[in-house]
Amino acid sequence: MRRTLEPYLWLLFSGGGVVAALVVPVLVLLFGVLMPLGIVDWPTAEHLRGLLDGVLVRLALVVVVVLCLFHAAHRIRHTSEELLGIARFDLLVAVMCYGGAIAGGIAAVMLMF
Amino acid sequence: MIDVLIVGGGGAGLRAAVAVAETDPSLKVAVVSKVYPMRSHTVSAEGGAAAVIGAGDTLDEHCYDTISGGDWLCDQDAVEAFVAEAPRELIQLEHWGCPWSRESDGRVAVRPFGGMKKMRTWYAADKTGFHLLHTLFQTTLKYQDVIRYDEWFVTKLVVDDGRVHGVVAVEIRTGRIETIPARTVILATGGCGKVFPFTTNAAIKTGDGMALAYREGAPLKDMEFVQYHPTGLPFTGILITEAARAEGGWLINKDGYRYLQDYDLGKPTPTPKLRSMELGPRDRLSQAFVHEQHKGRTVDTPYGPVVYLDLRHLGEGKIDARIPFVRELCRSYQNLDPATDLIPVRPVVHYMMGGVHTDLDGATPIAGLFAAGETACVSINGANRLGSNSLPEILVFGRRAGIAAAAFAREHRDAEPPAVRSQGGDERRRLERAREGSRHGERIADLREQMQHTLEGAAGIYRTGDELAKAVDTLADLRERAEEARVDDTSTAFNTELINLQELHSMLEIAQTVVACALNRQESRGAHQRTDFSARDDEAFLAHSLVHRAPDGTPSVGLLPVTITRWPPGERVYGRD
Amino acid sequence: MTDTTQAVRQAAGTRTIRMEVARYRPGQDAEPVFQGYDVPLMSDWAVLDGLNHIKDQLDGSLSYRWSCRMGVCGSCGMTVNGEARLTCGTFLTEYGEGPVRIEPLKGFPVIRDLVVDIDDFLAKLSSVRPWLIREGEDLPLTAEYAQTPEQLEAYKQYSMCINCLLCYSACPVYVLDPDFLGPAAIALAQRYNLDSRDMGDRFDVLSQDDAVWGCTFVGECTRVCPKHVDPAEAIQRYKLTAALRSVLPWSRR
Amino acid sequence: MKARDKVTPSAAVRTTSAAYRPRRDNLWFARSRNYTIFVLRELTSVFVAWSMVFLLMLVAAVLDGTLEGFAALAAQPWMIAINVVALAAAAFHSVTFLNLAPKATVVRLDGYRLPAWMIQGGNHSLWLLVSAVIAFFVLRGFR
Ligand SMILES: Cc1cc2nc3c(=O)[nH]c(=O)nc-3n(C[C@H](O)[C@H](O)[C@H](O)COP(=O)(O)OP(=O)(O)OC[C@H]3O[C@@H](n4cnc5c(N)ncnc54)[C@H](O)[C@@H]3O)c2cc1C
Ligand code: SF4
Ligand code: F3S
Ligand code: FES
Repeated sequence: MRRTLEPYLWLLFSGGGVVAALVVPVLVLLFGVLMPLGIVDWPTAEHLRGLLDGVLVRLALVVVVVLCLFHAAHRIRHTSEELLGIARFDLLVAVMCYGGAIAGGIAAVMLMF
Repeated sequence: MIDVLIVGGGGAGLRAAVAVAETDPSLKVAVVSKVYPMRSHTVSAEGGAAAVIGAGDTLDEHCYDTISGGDWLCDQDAVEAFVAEAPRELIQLEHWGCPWSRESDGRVAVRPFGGMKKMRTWYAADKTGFHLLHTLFQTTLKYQDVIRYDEWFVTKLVVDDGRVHGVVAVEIRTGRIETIPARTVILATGGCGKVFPFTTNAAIKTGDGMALAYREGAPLKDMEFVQYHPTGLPFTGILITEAARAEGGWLINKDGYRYLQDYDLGKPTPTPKLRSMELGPRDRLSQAFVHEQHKGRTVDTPYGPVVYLDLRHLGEGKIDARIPFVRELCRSYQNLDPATDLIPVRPVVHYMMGGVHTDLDGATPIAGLFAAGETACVSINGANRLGSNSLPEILVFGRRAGIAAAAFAREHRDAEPPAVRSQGGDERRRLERAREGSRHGERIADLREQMQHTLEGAAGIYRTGDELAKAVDTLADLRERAEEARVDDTSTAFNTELINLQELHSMLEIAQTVVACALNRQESRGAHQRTDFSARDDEAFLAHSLVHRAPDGTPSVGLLPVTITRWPPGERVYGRD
Repeated sequence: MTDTTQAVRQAAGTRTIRMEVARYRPGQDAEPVFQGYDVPLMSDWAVLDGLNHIKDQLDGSLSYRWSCRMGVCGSCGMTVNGEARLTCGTFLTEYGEGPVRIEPLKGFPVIRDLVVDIDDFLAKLSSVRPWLIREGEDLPLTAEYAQTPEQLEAYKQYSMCINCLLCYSACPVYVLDPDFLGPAAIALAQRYNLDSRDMGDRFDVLSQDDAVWGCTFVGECTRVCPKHVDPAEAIQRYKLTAALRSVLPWSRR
Repeated sequence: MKARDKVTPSAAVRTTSAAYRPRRDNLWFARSRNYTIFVLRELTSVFVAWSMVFLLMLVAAVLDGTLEGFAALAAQPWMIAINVVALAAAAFHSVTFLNLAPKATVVRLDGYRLPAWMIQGGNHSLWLLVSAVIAFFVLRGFR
């Protein structure tokens, strides 16, 4: 029987999809829209730092980043292949997409630990 | 060389194929079908399949219901074999995965059905035939050695010296004409409802198998017995299954009156009673409709007179649970909802009791040629088939024919005679000529329609000698004109017009036998009602009609005694006991 | 012209609808071309009735498949105004004044006019072993395997597939990559997987890049399915099953 | 070899015909509204990815003590524009993803499956809850 990596990728994709669905909108809403527009005040740097001091918070952030990036990588891989008809370059596309996600994950770890 | 070549991929054909594959895997089996097997007409059967299962029911009772339902024209040895083997066939289907509806304890559920005195009709919601056919088809996929000729149309049986040697068939998609040599051939091509204008039958039910056998000299049997189903939707002829009545539906006329009580079918009760009123046999219900029509108590519509089927009192819940497909069909094809509206219905041609004459193993008088399913007449249906007997019939006799053909093929391992090639060559030239097209002549559809109306007029629910005699002439004339029919399509690829023309020839051939048998039978029995001979006449006609093709191409009818074992002819009693 | 035809014409009055039908005659046309026909617009005519009128009265050379005319044989699927439909269950009046464009199902090779090649599907169907797999002794043919209504309900929906292939035609993944196992075949595999009587295992065919993992959950298969089979759901459910089985190797299903 | 290559149902007797194979339709996603919505749904993932980049930039700024600079950057009109679009995409992703979740997870109670709307309702409630908690910690925390 041929082995395939897809089940693992799909689990990461799905997990990422759930996480993204639950946390991304509120984060973008706060930091990307409301605060820059001045509708909500920026929290103090100390407050945010304080949050990041918690190991659990940092760990959670890394998980969120990794999963969401995998989610995006998986979808971008498939959609680009469907939209552009480049399925025959799947290996290359996959390496680029998941590679990007892994790089992002490593960056997150290096940043926070 | 193929050992067992099965023409037809419906329930009967596929059951035969599996039977051969299981009994002797060394034999080469092929299924030739003009449509992909899962498109065969078995797929449309709705109501259910009868077999004795529950406690409190006996084989003898099923026999009696079948024989009395068939107005004592059934061969009783055949009925006994059928009734005895039906339960194991339906259980076999269950073992293959058929999603039969169930009781809450996990056993198979049964429902009442017209003309059956006990609850013995197994069902898979109201898509019994659909589930049965797909289960069978998917099971045959397991037998990878069964060769399938999907979308191949058989145009001729190769018969030499009283023995079959194969078929000639067209691969529809390419137009390739091929002679397929075979040691045995099983015809499982289904019925021929399309010889009538208003029918529940699919477009493919054109009686090809009957015509193939008949042309080579095999006799057809009981062709005058055409079953009208009392409840078809006007215009489309879509069937509203008998299960709708079994679940408690009422037939009412334009005054809202349950008119069946006027026709010796019992007294109305609020809940359904077996073998009574709406659960009477199909022939009697359809005849009652005609009387209502004559009394002016039907409702006129653009598609002819109708009465109503009333399901409203069952309520949405029961309709959705038990007969969801009825609701789906009414909504998508008639634009009404049976939970709130009356369903207009009228009798519609549904089933052919007659067919290729066979013995209990499906063998025809031509050596090596077998027939099973609706295309055959064994005969268990006599003058009127009971609803839900046909699905078990195609299984029981499909299997029997398969086993018998396998045995025949094992015993006859001689080489093919030269006649195979020469007959194949002749047939190829005939078809190629037809494919050259013809710019003059009448359209196939017009000829077909005239044939259909001729049959409806002369061989409908009620018949008279005069009308039938006239129809003999009309059909002879139509046959000549059909030889000159106009053909637009000269292409080899998927030329459906060429196929339609072959089907028209088959139907005309069959139509002639129906009319000839009806004219010959000067009595009224079951589905055959003559206004000029309104009584049953056991003295002269407790016999099958057997029709041969005379050398000049016209049908010649004789009689064959009925086999009676334990049930002497009696009166058919419904609704009073 | 026969009586019925005349009656139909009369009932329709002068109302007609234009049907633009894709024609492809191998050897004659390099690619499909449209041919227009005017047919009577009857309130209870399906698109298929219109095609039958063309074939019977106007042009006998038009080719298409049909049989039951009651939405159960699955042969009359075509593309009607861009959408995959069963033509026997699609009323002409849905298209108002017309025109209605009839094309073959998308995603399949066209054999002739409106007829497409579906052999590929049949091969795929048999590859998923769509039959009941049992191990050990079979029951004798005197007793059925018990199955409660709840157990029946667990797979019933997936057993309703009529193999009409509208779902394949609507699925962009299949149209772009014919190797994709596709919605109906997977739904039918699930029909057996979820049957309480089945002991088979179809992981080897289903958990493949061009089987369940090829599906990107476009969901069109489910939307066009005339029998509410919901193949999209069948596929996503199997993805979960297969994924869990891959990470938890000891969990067989 | 694929399992399905071993299967040859009727290939033995099939002649291949000169069938017409339609060319790839490069604009397939524009052919129907549903396809377009599907593609848009998939493209939300680009913005999910962007959001992660943005989040990492924020974290970096907090850790480096350059939050001011980050705030100034985030207040650039083009930045706000990107984030407004990202917000819409993220919300679209949430709605579609949480609605589709019951397809893969069939929950059975008493033998009969839980209707989809219940699972969807649960998912959306969870979404609100998680959002509220995050907002609470970001804005107030337990000071
Ligand atoms: C609407 C409807 C509902 C019914 N409901 C019930 C019911 O509830 N209970 C019941 O018991 N019975 C019912 N019946 C009757 C029953 O369905 C049929 O009698 C039975 O299915 C016939 O099966 P068959 O295998 O003989 O033929 P079919 O299923 O009709 O198959 C015929 C096969 O022969 C092939 N064929 C035909 N001609 C050729 C040719 N020239 N070349 C190659 N192949 C050819 C076709 O492709 C097809 O595969 C119903 C019938 C109808 C019309
Ligand atoms: S899943 Fe639905 S659309 Fe697909 S083939 Fe089956 S019935 Fe047709
Ligand atoms: S449309 Fe196609 S991509 Fe999946 S959900 Fe249906 S199979
Ligand atoms: S003709 Fe059978 S499904 Fe339409």
